[in-house]
Amino acid sequence: MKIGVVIFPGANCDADALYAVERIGAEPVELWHAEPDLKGVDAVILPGGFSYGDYLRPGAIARFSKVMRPLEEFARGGGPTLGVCNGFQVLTEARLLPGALLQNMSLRFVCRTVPVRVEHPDTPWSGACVPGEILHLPVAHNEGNYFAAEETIAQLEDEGRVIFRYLENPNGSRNDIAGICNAERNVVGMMPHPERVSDPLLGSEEGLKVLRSVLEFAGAKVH
Amino acid sequence: MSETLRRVRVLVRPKEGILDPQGEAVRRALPALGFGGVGSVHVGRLIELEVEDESQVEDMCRRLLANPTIEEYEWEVIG
Amino acid sequence: MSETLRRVRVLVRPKEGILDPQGEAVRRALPALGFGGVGSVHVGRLIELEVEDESQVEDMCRRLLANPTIEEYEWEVIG
Amino acid sequence: MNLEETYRSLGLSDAEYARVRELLGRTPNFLELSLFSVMWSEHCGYKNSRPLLGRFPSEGGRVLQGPGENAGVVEVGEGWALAFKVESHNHPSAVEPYQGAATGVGGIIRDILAMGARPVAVLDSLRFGDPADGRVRYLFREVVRGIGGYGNPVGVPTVGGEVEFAPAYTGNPLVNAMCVGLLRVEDLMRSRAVGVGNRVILLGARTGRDGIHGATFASDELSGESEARRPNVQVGDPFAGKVLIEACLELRRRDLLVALQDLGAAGITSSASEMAAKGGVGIEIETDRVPLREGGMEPWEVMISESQERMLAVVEPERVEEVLKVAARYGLGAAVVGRVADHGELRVLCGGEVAGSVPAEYLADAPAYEREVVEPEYLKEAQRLDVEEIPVPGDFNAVLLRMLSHPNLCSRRSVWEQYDYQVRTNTVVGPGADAAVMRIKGTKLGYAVVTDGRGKWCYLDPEGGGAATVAEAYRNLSCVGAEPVALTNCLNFGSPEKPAVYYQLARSIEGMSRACEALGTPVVSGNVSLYNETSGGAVYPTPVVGMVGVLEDVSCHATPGFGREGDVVAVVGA
Ligand SMILES: Nc1ncnc2c1ncn2[C@@H]1O[C@H](COP(=O)(O)OP(=O)(O)O)[C@@H](O)[C@H]1O
Repeated sequence: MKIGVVIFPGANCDADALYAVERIGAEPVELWHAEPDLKGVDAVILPGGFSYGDYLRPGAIARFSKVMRPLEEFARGGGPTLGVCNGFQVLTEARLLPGALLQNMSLRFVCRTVPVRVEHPDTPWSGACVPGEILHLPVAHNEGNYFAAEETIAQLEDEGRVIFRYLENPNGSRNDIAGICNAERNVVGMMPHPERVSDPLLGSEEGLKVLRSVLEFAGAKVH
Repeated sequence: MSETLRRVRVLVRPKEGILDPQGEAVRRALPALGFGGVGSVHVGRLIELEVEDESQVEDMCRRLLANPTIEEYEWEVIG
Repeated sequence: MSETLRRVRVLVRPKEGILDPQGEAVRRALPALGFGGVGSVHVGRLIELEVEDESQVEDMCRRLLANPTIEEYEWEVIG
Repeated sequence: MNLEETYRSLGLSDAEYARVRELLGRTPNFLELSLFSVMWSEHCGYKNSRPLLGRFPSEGGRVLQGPGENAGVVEVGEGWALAFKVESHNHPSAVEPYQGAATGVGGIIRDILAMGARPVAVLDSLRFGDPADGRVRYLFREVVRGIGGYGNPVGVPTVGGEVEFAPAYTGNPLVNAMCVGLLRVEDLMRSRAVGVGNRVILLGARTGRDGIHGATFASDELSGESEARRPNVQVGDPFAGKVLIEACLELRRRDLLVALQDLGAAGITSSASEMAAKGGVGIEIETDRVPLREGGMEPWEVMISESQERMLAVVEPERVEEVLKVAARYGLGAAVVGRVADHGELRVLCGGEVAGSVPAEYLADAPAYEREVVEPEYLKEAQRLDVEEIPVPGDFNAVLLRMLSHPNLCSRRSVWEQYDYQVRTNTVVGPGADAAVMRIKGTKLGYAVVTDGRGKWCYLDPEGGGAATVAEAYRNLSCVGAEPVALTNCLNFGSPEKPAVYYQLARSIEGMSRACEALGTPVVSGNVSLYNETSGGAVYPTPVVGMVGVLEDVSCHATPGFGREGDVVAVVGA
């Protein structure tokens, strides 16, 4: 299975995402932001970082990158797409996911490992988990405070689209939302970094479950 | 070319009812500095730019400078 | 109390000559969005607040709302 | 303004000006005088510390590059090496704490990049006054925000550091940042310009009037009065910094560079003259080819601007095209601004005319001042204290509680949670332990890194404190299971013109050197920050040591804290 990782000029978790993709036995493919070509990948990850310095608003400038045109087509066509941290911010700016990520309530950057509950395993990015399973995943962001209009939040809850929920909310997000999916359930955005929890030497590899899900989803052989 | 440039000022602010942690922080900090009698405080963005064609500004605001989910904007030509 | 509150708008921007990475990033992004003919772009902050005593505003700007080392500000009563 | 006032306002002494004239055999013009003034400043020229720094042992089996380059480099094994250095940004942080700290991190990262290494870890060593003081709390908060504000976006984890409070640092905080870079031994770059006819390329941000001491220059030769009020503060652009890192690493990987140097204090002047002096060649800079951020900049301003996020590269003419192409792919500014020449001079050209020209080696060779080392009175007083006279506390529990809540002993979590200490997934042990432990992907190897400083101890006993600082760093590395290898240091002191401070400096260096010799950890790089004073006097003499150790098998490391119930607790040592 080929998994593409989009590289924006200010991405800084791209190497980690590529590394994690390798760890699950998939083939990592670098997708340069300036090339409108997904190179035939089966799934796409928008990694964390500060795509354009996060100037103006995180993800605001990145969403207009050349790579985003084919990516939007891919996502709207049902292609498994995961946005992590800045990638989540880009997906909301691109309207592939509803809502927005505001500055943390503390007004501070926060880097911390927090318990996160998997609410719904019926997406390409959570299928390897059992409902209610608790993963310990790090967050590292300044704007992770998920916000959407009341109706939107209600709709997300009703339709089971809150995929990951904080047990200890690090940023003030509505309903402790850590990650959501689109109506078609193929596009997932999450603030915690599963790719960072990908090696027992660094403490745990719980995060790989999130990424392995896409292998199961694709029916590929799981390593 | 520069003769034809117009200066435009764009004000972007959190939409009504949207959480504004920065504004809230400023509001809370003021009394400690001895400033009493302050009501609401909102913090937004100021963008000043020079453009050749001011008919593009509306579009710039909608597509890039503001995020309509959380922000509202206004703009004017200032020079 | 709220009858006596005045609305004040404060504009804070990078001082002239001070690097403005945000403005620069926006300036460089615009052509890719199909917006040509853009000159300089500067990004600053907009603060809107309600105060009882507008004689305090100057002091608020200097001490809290702007960073006088690298930013300049202006303010006006808007309501 | 006459010439005499000019050189004085530029910070040159009468004797230094006389020396310039003697070296040149003529009267320098304003531009040339500017070049000397910035290169012969304490910051660039190490006038007061150079004679003392020679005392540091700098050789050892693993040392690939000792002092004299942008950073020291040691070998780890399996073809891997680490470049590291610590640098101060004390004065900028006192004026504008967020940007001062941010640009400090940016600056040290580029020093590491100049060695051809990928920056992989940052540590911050911070000192502030009493946190009961509102201004101190502001400085503290903003400095921490600034370090994260640069380090986080640029994608280099901040994995360690220290924070200490003492009234001696009120008004003059110490903000030291250390960076570690990882490289293949064969990729080691140096800053020596060679090859007459090679091109000089300026990479990165456009040049503005940042860091030009406009206020002192209010004279007729200089453009306009408005400049006089221009803020002398630099703003960091971590996004540009990130792009610069990736582009330079690619240029290095593709072997397109002859030499590389970051632009720090004194900007192009410092980088170009050092590159030329090291290579025994000349460099010509055409100031009208330098991409500018502001109109109307004079050649001297272009030459000494300290705009951030820039690097200078020497490139063979036939590679220029490719270098520019790589830069363009990253959206990075790049311009050919000059060439390597055989005349040994730093020559500034503007509009095809020579605006100034001086031998590069003179610029790089600031006069050095050696002073007498005399023991100050305060020491005798301080050391007279009889420990026996200190009353024994009645309630040790109360003492313990007070200690635990003391700003110098309480948890630093609220600081390091603002730093991304995990990005790049190599952090095995992050902040909060005795030292940070990092892995080298694809190998079993790891390394550990720590910073330590003991200002108060050095104040009370400069030599003992200097030795204790080195020993503490050494112990911290041992505690995580690393073999300490080498160190970098930043010497934060007051004015060396004061005999007491000069004594502190000399004796601290002596103490550090003796510890280094005893422990077998050479000094491979460092930085000196003098004149850390306010009206209240000098800061504590605070040498900060950043030490690096190696783990042959990174999975065998130790962490603090009691692991399991039933484990044996033992005390080791004297
Ligand atoms: N305290 C010190 N100990 C050892 N070497 C030092 C010390 N301070 C400075 N040096 C060395 O002197 C040289 C010049 O330092 P510096 O001016 O800080 O470097 P840069 O030109 O990169 O800013 C460097 O090679 C540095 O390693």
